[in-house]
Parts: sequence; C-alpha cells; structure tokens
Amino acid sequence: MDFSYTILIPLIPLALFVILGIFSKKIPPSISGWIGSLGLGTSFVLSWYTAYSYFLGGKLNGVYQTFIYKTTWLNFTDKLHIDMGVLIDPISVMMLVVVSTISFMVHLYSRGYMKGDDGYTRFFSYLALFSFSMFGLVLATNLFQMYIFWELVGASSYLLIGYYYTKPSAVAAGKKAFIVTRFADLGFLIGILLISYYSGTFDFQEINSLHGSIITNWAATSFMGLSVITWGLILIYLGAAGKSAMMPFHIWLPDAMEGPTPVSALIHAATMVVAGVYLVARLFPVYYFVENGFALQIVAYVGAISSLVAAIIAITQTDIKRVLAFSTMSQIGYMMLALGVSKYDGHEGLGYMASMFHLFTHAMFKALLFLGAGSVIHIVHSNYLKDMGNLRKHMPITHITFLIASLSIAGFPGFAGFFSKDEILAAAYENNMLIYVSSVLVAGLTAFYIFRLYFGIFWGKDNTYEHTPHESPWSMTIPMLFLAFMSIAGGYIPFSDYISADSIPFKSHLNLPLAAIATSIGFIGIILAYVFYKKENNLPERFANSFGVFYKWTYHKFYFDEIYLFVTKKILFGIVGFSAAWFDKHIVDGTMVGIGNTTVAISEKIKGWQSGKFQDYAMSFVGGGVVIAMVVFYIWIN
Amino acid sequence: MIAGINIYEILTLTSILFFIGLYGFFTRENLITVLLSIELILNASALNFVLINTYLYPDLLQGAIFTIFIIALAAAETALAIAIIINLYKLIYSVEVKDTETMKY
Amino acid sequence: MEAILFYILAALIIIFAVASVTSRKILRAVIYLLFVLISIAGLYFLINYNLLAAIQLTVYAGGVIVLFIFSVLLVHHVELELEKTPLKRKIIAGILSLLGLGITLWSIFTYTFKTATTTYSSIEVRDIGLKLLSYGDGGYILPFEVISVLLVAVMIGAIIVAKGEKLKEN
Amino acid sequence: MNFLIMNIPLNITSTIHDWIYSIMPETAASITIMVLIAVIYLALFAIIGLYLVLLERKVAAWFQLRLGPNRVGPWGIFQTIADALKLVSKELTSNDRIDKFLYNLAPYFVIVSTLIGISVFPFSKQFQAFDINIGLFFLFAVSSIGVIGILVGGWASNNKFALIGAMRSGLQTISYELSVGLSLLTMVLLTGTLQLSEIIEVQRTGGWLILQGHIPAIIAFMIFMIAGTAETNRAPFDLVEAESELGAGFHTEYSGMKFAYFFLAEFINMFIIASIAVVVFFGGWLSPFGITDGITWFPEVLWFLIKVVMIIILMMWFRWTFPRLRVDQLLTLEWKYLLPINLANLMFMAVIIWMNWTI
Repeated sequence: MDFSYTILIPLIPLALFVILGIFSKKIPPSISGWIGSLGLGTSFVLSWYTAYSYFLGGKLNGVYQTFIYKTTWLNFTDKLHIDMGVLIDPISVMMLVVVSTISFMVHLYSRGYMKGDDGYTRFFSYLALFSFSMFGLVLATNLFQMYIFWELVGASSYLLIGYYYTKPSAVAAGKKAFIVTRFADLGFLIGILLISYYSGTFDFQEINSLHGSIITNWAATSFMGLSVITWGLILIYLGAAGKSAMMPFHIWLPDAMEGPTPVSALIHAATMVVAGVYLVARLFPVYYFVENGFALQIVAYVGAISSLVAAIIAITQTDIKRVLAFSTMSQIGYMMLALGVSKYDGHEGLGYMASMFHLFTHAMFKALLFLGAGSVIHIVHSNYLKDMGNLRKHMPITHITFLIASLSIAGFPGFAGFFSKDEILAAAYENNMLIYVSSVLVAGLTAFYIFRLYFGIFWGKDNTYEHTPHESPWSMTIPMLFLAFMSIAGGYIPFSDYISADSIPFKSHLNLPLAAIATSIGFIGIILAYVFYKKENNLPERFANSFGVFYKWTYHKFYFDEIYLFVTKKILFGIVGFSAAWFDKHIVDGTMVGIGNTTVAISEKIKGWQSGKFQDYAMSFVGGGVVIAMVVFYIWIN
Repeated sequence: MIAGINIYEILTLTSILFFIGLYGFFTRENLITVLLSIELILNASALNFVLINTYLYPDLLQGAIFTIFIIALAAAETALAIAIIINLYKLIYSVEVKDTETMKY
Repeated sequence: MEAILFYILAALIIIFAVASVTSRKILRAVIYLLFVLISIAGLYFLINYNLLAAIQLTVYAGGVIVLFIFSVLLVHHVELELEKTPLKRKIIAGILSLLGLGITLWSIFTYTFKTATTTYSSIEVRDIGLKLLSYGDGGYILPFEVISVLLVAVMIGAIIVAKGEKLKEN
Repeated sequence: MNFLIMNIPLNITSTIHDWIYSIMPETAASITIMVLIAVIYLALFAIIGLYLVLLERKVAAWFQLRLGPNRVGPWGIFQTIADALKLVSKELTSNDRIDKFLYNLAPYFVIVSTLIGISVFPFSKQFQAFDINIGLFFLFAVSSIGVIGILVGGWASNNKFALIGAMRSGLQTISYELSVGLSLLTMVLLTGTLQLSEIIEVQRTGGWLILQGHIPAIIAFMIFMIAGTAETNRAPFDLVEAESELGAGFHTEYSGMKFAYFFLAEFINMFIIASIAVVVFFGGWLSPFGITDGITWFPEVLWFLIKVVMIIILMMWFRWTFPRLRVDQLLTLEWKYLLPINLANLMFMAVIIWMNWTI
C-alpha cells in the first residue's frame, strides 16, 4: 500500500499559512475563512481516507505494518544525518484523524466565532501554521524531526495564545507558555542527544527495534544509580510533561486560556497538549524495556498525581475555561498513567490501547466542551460562572451538545468517555492498586466539577444579560453537533482491533465490576453537583467553608504559581542574580571601566601630540622610520 | 654615465636633496611652500631612478619611464593641491598650515 | 669637464634647494625651486637623457612652477613675508633630517654597487615611445593608460575643487 | 669631451673650428668656441630684434598709409639703433617696496629663453649651433620658461596693472602652448622625428610638409599661426599689454634696458614662431622646388630668412587687421575651438599616415 500522499496532509496547511500570511492584508475575511476551512477539509478527508485504508488493509500476518517515506534533509556525515519524512503506523494514523478532525471543526467554528475580528485572516494563517506543525509532529519519522515540529507547535501556540496582543494578560500568558514549555523542551533536547548518542540514530523505528539487545548495553553506563538511557528517557519525558502540562510544568495551561476559545479547543485541549502522550507512546517500547520500565513508572505516578491535583483544583475554579483547562490536565494525566501502567504484549498492553483510546475520545468531547464554552462566552461576553446561568432555553443546541460532552467525560454509560475510561481503570487495576484508587477518585471528581459547570451555566440562577441570549450561528453549531456525535459514537470503535503496543490486534472487553464502581462514583459526583448547583443556594459556600484552608489552597491552585514566582524572583533573581550582578558590576564592569579610565587618563596626557598639523605627524612618521632603520641596521651589523 | 663621477657621489647628491626637501616639509608654515618641498622630494627620487638606471643598467629604460611617471604624478598632485589651496583661500583667506588645524584633538 | 659641470650643477641644486626651503619670500622660494629643477634638467642633459630633460623643463618649469606662481599671485602679496618657523621646530626637523640623511648615506656607502661597464650613448624618443606603448614583455602600456586616466581625473577634480563655491551657487 | 663635440657641432665654418682646435688644448678650445657661438648668437639676437622693430613700424606705416621712420639713415634704417641707444642711456627706475631680486631677474628669463630658442634652428645646413635630437620638443620646453619671467616681473612690480597683465599672460601662454604643441605634434607624425635638421631633410625629398600633409597640415598650420600669435602676446591677443586697459601690462614698471629686453624678446619670439613655421611647414632653408639646389655658392640661409620674413609680415598683418579679443573670448577660442579641432586634426593626420595617403 502506498501512503506517500499523506505528505499532502501537512503541506496543505503550510501552503495555506504562506498564502494567508503573506496576503493577510489583501484577502478579505469572508474568503480567508473559506480558504482555511477548505484546505483543512481536504486534510480531513485525506486523513480519514488514510485511516480507512490503513486500518482495513495495513495488516500483514495480523500485524500492523509501519510505512515510512523519508528523504535525507541534512547530511552531515554518513552516520549523522537528519531525515524528513512521514511515518504511517496505527498511532500516527489515529492522531492524524484526531488532529484533522478537530482542526477542521475548529476552522468551521472559527468562521462564526471570530467574525468581525480585526486579525481574522491572521488568525486563520496561524491556525494553518499550527495544523501544519501538528501534522508534521504526528508524522515525524525521527526524534529530530519531531523536535523541530515540537518547537514549531510551541511557537504557533505562543502566537495563538498571544493572539489578542493588545491585551497584557494575553501577552504574558503567551510568554509564560513559551518559557515554561521551552524550559521543559531543554530536557527533551538533552534527552534526544543522549538517546541518539548512545543508539547512534534519531530514527524512531531503529530506536524502538533496538530494545532487545542494545538496551542492556546502554544500561551499563550509569549515573546516580540509573542508566544513562533512563536519564535520557526521563529527560524526554520532561519535554513531554511540559507540552502536556503535567505536574510541575502545568502552570502555563490555565493561563493559555487567554487565547481565543477555538484555539483552546484545538491546541490546549485536543491536539498539542496530547503531544506528550503521543511522544511517550511513540517511544513506548524503549520506555517499557529499559531498566524494567523505571522511567515508565515515573510517567505513571506523575500522570496520576497530576490528574488528581488538577481534578481537585478544577472543582473550585470559577472561570469556565480554566475549569476545562484543569480538566484537560486531569484527563491527560489519565492518559499518562494509563501508559505508565501498561505492559507490552497482547492483552497486557491494555493501558497503551486505553491511553490512545482515551486520547481519541477525550479530543472529541473536550473539544466539544470548549466549543460549547466558547459558544456560551460568545453570547455572554464573560468567562466567569457567576455571569452565567439558566441558558438552556436560550441555547438549546449548545445545551444539548454540552450535556453530551459532560456525560461523556463523566463516564456515563453509553458515552464515549465511559468506554475509554473503563479501559484505563481496568489497566490501572490490573497493575497498580494505588493508582487505580486515585483514578477512581478522579473519575468522581471529574463528574462533579463538570456537572458543576453544566448546572452553573445552563441551570441555576437566572442572570440578567446585556442582550437576550440566543443560539449561536450554524457555522458554530454544526461542528458542535458533529463532535457531539463523535462523543457518543467514538466509544463504539473497537480500538483494540486497531491499536496496541506491539501493533498486534487483541480483543478487549468491558470489565463490568470496575465499570460499575466507576459509574457509581461518577453518579455520586453528578448528584452532588445537582444538589449543589441545580438551584442557587448557599450549600457550596457552606461546604467550602467547612473545608477552610484546603478550599483556599485549592482555589489558589495549590499556590503553584506563587511557588514558581518565589523560586524565580527570590532565589534565582534575588540571590543568584544579585551576586551575579554584583560580580558583573564590580569585577567585569570594573575592569572595563578601569581600562576605559586608564585610556582616558593617558589620552589626556598625550592628546597634545595630535596637534592637527600634518607636518607634526610626518615628523613622527619619519622619526619612527629613522629609529626603526637604526635598530635594523644595528641588528644587521651585529 | 658622467665621466669621473661615481655612483656614490650622485646618490649622496640625491639623498641631500631629498632630506633638504624633508626639512622644508617639516618646517615651512605655508601650504604652498610645503608643496615646493614635496617637489624637491619627488625630484630627488626621480633623479635617483634615472641615475641608477644609467649607472647600473644603461641598456634598460625603466628608470627613464618611471621618471616620466613620477613627473606626471607630480604634476597631477600639484594641480590638485593648488586647486585645494585656492579653494581654502576662498574659504578662510589663508594658506597657512596653522589655520588648517581644525582636526585637532 | 663633465665632472666639473656635474659639481657645478650639484652645487647649484643644493644651494638653491636650501634657499628654496629657507627663503621667507614666497615667490623667491618658487624661483629657487625653478632653478633646482632646471639644474636637474641640466643633469639629465649631462647624462644624455635629453627627452627627460625636456619633459622636466616642460612639465616642471612650464607647468608646475607656473601653477605655483599662479597660486602665489592669487593668494599672496609682494610685500608679505612668510611667518618665521619656531626655532625648536627647526632644530628638531634639522636633527631628524640629518639623522635620516646619515642613515641613508651610511646604507648607500656600505653597499657595493655593480656598476655597468657599457654605456648607452643617448636614449631616443622613439625607444621610450615604443616602450610606453608596447603591451609585450617589459611594456608599459597599462601604467601609461593608468596615468592618463589619473591625469584626466585630476583635471576634472581640480576644476571641481577650485570652482567649488560657484558650482553651489548655480 | 664627447659631450661637446657630439651635441654642439660647430657647423658655421669648419675652418674656424679646426683652427681654434689647432692652437689650443681641447678643453680651452671647446670653451672658446662656446663663447664665440654665444657672442654670434647674441649679435644675431640684437640685430634681428632691432630690425624687426623697424620692420614692424614700416609695415604699420604702410598699412596706415603713412611713411613711418625715415629720418635716421636712408629709409630710417638706423632708427631702432638710435632707439636702443636712448634706452641704454635711460635711468633704470623702479617702484618702492618691490621684490628687487625678482624684479631684476624677470627680464633675463624672457631673454634667456628666447636666446636658447633661436640657438636650435638650422638657418642653413651648416649654420646651426645646437642640433639636439629632440629639437622641437626642446624648443617647446624652453619657450615655456619665458612666461615665468612675465609672471614674476608682473608680480614683483607691486603694481596691480602689472599683476593683472601677468596673470593674463600666464593664462594665455599656458592655454595656447597646448595648441602650439599639438599642431606641431600633428606634423611630427608626418616626419617621424623631432630633430629639426632631420625634419628639413624629410622635406628635401617629399616636398614641404604643408604640401605633404595636405588638409591636416594646412589646418595645423592655421592653428599654429593663431596659437603662435597668441604665444607671443601679439595683437589680436595682446591682452597682456593692452595699453588701453592696463597701461603697458606686465612691464608697466620697467624702464630703460629692462623694458627693452621685454620688448626685444617679444620680437624675437615672433621670429622664433615664424622660424618654427618655416622649419616645420615650409622646408626651412630648402629652396622652393629645388631651384637653387645645383648652385653650390648660393647661401641657403637666404631662403630661410625670406620665408621667415614673409611669415612675420603675415603676423604683422594680423596685428593691424584684427581688433583685440576679450579675455573670455580668448579662452573660449582656445579651449572650445582650437583644442578640439586640433585633437580631431591629430587623429585625421594619424589616419592619413596609417592609410599612406600622403603625397
């Protein structure tokens, strides 16, 4: 089978970006929106066609084949060369579908959402750039290509977060996202260098196929009790954690909500933030086999903690986009922990499949949640829960789709989230009880906060609005309806037939007892939310007060930002920076100033020699010549 | 080749001429007279070319040709220098060296 | 006879050169220079470089000196005397020149020149002309052309520089 | 002693030459001969100068339909000698606050340059003091020194008219020297030599150069005459003196013999220009169509003088015919007309010689 045409999938958005970017002042908004949507529509169709043909015909002897089309891009030496190309295997095809679907939907949605905005065409060119970068990342054949697109994704994310560049908070958020992810990417880069140095290749396939024999050799070189390769994997995971907003690096994600809501849906919910998950999945064999999966355990625990913490924080936030952002973080934590608890062969690799499955369904319902939130914000002109309420009658479609998405994320039976979450919980249960418990807890919390949101927006108190709320235009609701459909139907896709850690399909089945536990926990959450937020009452406050300090901590997101500020401002800038500045000022500058002062002092003494008379200069010249001649002759004689 | 005169005497003459020109270049206070000194220097070197050619390589013409070039260059240099001096005189009504010291520290 | 002529010419050259660099009347300095130049032309005649002598007379006596005299006529009055050079300056310049002269003469006299034995009677204009225009080995067509271009450039430059102010007015 | 024998061949009469060498040692003999030649040329210089003045006055009178000097001697032939005696006996006055040295030096520049000038002409085959191999160029070089005398004299006089006259003279001489040089160069293309005697030899076989070179030679001759007239500061180019404007120009402040030097030098210059014209264009001492070639006793110098006088009369004719030019007209004529024409003519001549179109 030939999949070389998939190169078109990233190239179409690139062309769009170039065209829209160069002619952003010339192309009228009405046309640029259509151009963007049309281009992404093409990518969308191509991606689905690729998925269709690959998953139906890509098997050979029951194993999904990997198709690679690449060319040498930079050829330094025979061994050191950087390739560019496309890699087609189950997860990349799955990601293609996710990215193109969400991107296409967001394009359609943006045509309505961004209407009348000044930088309409610019917005679409940025979106195109992001799509290009994301496709490139997904299709990357080697670590370096992935790194390039990884950074491109970061750059376009920066551009889109800071899209409203006249707003100081947006600019700050853009910078924050960029700096934090950049910092994490440093780890990624060092990890790449370590891995590539020891394996001698950038290529994913080669790295993954080395796992049997060479890994033991790698393990020989150790540092602080861990082999170098484990360090490399941990460092790579650092990058993944940065992009995917895992625990220490998650602080940028809530702030990134300053960007336009479609952007949040596309980048900060469905695609870019799962790049970390995708990266770990891409290197899964290495993670799994090196030192009995030590790095993978770190992935699991970090994922579990992140998911729990994020879920707790999400309960107390009042900005609906921030709630969704923490929810995203929590769900990505889910995927991470699923990867972390996964094993490799056959049914043992359930976690891997579950992670990918959840990635897929989460992309659909989380994008839908964001689009719904966007739709609401579009009408209400506010991000805050207190400004909303009782909107279900005014916006029936938004209401219904939001409800579907909420049910899906809460794991209500029959919806997509139910199936994928069940697989994760099953995987966790089979491998790590601690993580399993935490995951179940998160499932309940998820149901609670998402329905808090749902009831807060569509039920609750009857707010007065500036103008009567109305349903969003069709350009916005159609993508939402499509995603609502996917949020239900996505769960019925037999994922284990398509994706597994070792590319060999296996049969998975619903684990009923576990599903029952999770579902009942979810129900509890929903009911609690119903009690608290269905009607306006003082229950939440009393409840909050009873938690006291804990509530306050949660409300302030466990003071993560403040800790960061303390570390950077007080320790880095205050102590390290101060002494460095002192050194710079007194030693380095002092030397330079001293040289300068000496020069000035000397020149004050000798400036009279520059009399402005050319004859004086000529005299000095001849005098010098005479002296040199004398010296030369003296040496010559002796 | 001059009968009875060896090359050392001639080179002595040209050296003296050269350094007289140099002395004038150092000490004259007027731009025109400075130029005169430069002419002396140039002539000393031109004479050197010719005389060395005559004494050492009488069958060659290089010295004569280079002297022609030197004379042409001297003429060009003088023409330009005098144009500048006259323009300077138009501007500041002086051709003294001390009045041209504006580039002093 | 020729030696006597040479000594006479050498004496003239040195005397008038000294006079030229020390005279405090500007036009006298120019005329002394003219005498130096004519004496040098005499030296050229003495060694049978007639063409060079004529060039020396034409270009220097007829061109350069006339230019000098012109500039003197334009910028200087007959009654003015040149400013005196400070004695300190004279002494320093004198010492420098004498030192330089000493070193030059010392290096000349310590070197043994291989004086040619054959003599070349007289250079012909034709030879020099052919040499200047030949582009083969030992030809000087390129420097000749370069000098021509230089002279044209200087001519234009001198006109522009000397005209300066007037051009701006127009 | 090669130097003297080679470069100053004593061709006046070989007998005198041999006789002097026979009675004296070599060095003394050559010095004696040099002095002798100098004396002869000085005498020649005086006679030519004086009689050209007379000729001028006669021609002027003739042009103006009057008699001219006719009292001293028959037809007034001793008039100028009397004038010279008067000038010699006159007091030499000068201004206050002048540069004495330069003031006194100036006339000698003019005199010496003209004197050197006439020394290179071959008046006849035998009668030539200094047959230098770069004859024409040498003449050109020497004649350019004369202007220095005029400039220096004008400046040293401490007189504004003299200064202006001197400046004008400088302008004029430098400018027209170009045309003189270029027109002669045009002819040198034809002769292939600069030596005056050889130039005449060339004409012996091929006819006078003005005929050999036909059109360009005629153009060159015309330019040469115009420029030559200007070189000698004669009317219509006598801006240097311009009596009606500047008194007497650069020699306003000169009196007595010094004035006479300038005055004589002007006429000798005219003679030199005429002589150059004769040598370069009209075959020097060669007889027209070789009519006296067979006659051995015929003094060829006569032909030379006849031709020179003809040309001098032509120049005098100019003087009494054309009005004086303004100084800008003078420069325009030179730089905008004569010089380009001259350059084109030089090219033309080169083409003619290249294509071998000469007669």
